[in-house]
Amino acid sequence: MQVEVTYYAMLRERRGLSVETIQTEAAGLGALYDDLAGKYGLPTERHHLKVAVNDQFASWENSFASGDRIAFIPPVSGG
Amino acid sequence: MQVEVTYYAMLRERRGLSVETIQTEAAGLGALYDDLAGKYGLPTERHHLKVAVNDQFASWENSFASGDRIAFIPPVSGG
Amino acid sequence: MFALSDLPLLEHSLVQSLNDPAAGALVTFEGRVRQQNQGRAVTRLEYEGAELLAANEFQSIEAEACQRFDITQLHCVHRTGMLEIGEIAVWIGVLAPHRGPAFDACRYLIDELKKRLPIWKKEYYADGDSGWINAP
Amino acid sequence: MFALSDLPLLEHSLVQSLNDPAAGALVTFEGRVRQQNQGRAVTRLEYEGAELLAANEFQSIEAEACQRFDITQLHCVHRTGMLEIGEIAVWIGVLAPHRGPAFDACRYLIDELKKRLPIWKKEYYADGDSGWINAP
Repeated sequence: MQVEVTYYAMLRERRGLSVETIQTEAAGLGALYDDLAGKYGLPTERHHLKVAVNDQFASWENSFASGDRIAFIPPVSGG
Repeated sequence: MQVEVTYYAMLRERRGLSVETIQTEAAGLGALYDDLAGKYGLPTERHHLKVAVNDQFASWENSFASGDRIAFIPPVSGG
Repeated sequence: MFALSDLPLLEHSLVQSLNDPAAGALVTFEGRVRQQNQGRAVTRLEYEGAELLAANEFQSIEAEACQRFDITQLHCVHRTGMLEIGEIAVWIGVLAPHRGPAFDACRYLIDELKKRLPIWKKEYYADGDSGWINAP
Repeated sequence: MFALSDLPLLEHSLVQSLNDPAAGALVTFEGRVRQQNQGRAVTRLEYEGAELLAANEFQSIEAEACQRFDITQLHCVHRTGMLEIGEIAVWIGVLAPHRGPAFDACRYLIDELKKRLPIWKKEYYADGDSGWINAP
């Protein structure tokens, strides 16, 4: 499957880029993140992070489809 | 004793003027108000009203001195 | 700081009076003239205030607020005279390091102001009637 | 209404977006950049936001606020980009017929916004260090 992955803030800096298109066979959003975290040295603990699919928050257990836009969300600090 | 009396809002309209200088032998602020209320048809119940002497709230039981500026305060409705 | 004003209140000049680099939160309250009150159509309002007495009483309210809440600066102005629908009747701004005390202090100030400041409101109604609010 | 803005926020244009002749109360909250945070001297801030996701999540927060509180209009803008000390980071305005719901809704909005909107703050310190706040 091909998906677009967006990294924000600290994750963006750690990854060294904002957006990339990747090929993946990961079974769900959690597995996808774990793959990328291992590959790029992102934080391995997911419980502080959130994930969004196509601009809506999603659950780590969710699966995803080819063409989805997936974003990884570090702890927020707006306001 | 000579004092200056100020009426506000509804009391001012009822009395027909804002400020007057009067001669009085009233023993206290309550007695002074009661005299004026009888004379000018002001509300006779004082428990909704307040009184101030020289720009500070005072008690109806207080006495006053010659030259004091006394103000009668209807229920407030600012804000 | 407290003042009565015969002239229309402008938010942008009011808010400029509040500046403190240690402040992270500004909460403002603005009371506007509503087109109706208790089911009656209001065309305009008139406010009358006892200026010096109001300033003295506001000082007490301000001292209470500064003692109860961790705030750094506050400003309050109340209109007098004739006001049209939508005009600002009262404006309160509170600066604080953090938002909780700014909200709490602003609310305290407007609640106490309404109970204690010698200011009176006369409503003029669409049917030609008028009256002082809370008049005994 | 919600927006992210790369440009400085100006209170007087923000407040002009809120107009309703039935509204008697306007409560605004403004978050300003403080010169220090948790004891460290801050020289400036950078905010990054996920625009569409933030807009979607704010819609949920707004719907909750409108359901819980009797309010008539609200507006929220959050800055992105580099901000100097004293600049407005976030502005929320709530119009309501009466002041209680205006205060409660404004506070609800800023509390939920801080918890839920995908917006990140990076602080730059006087000692040359910098860091994302809350970064794991």
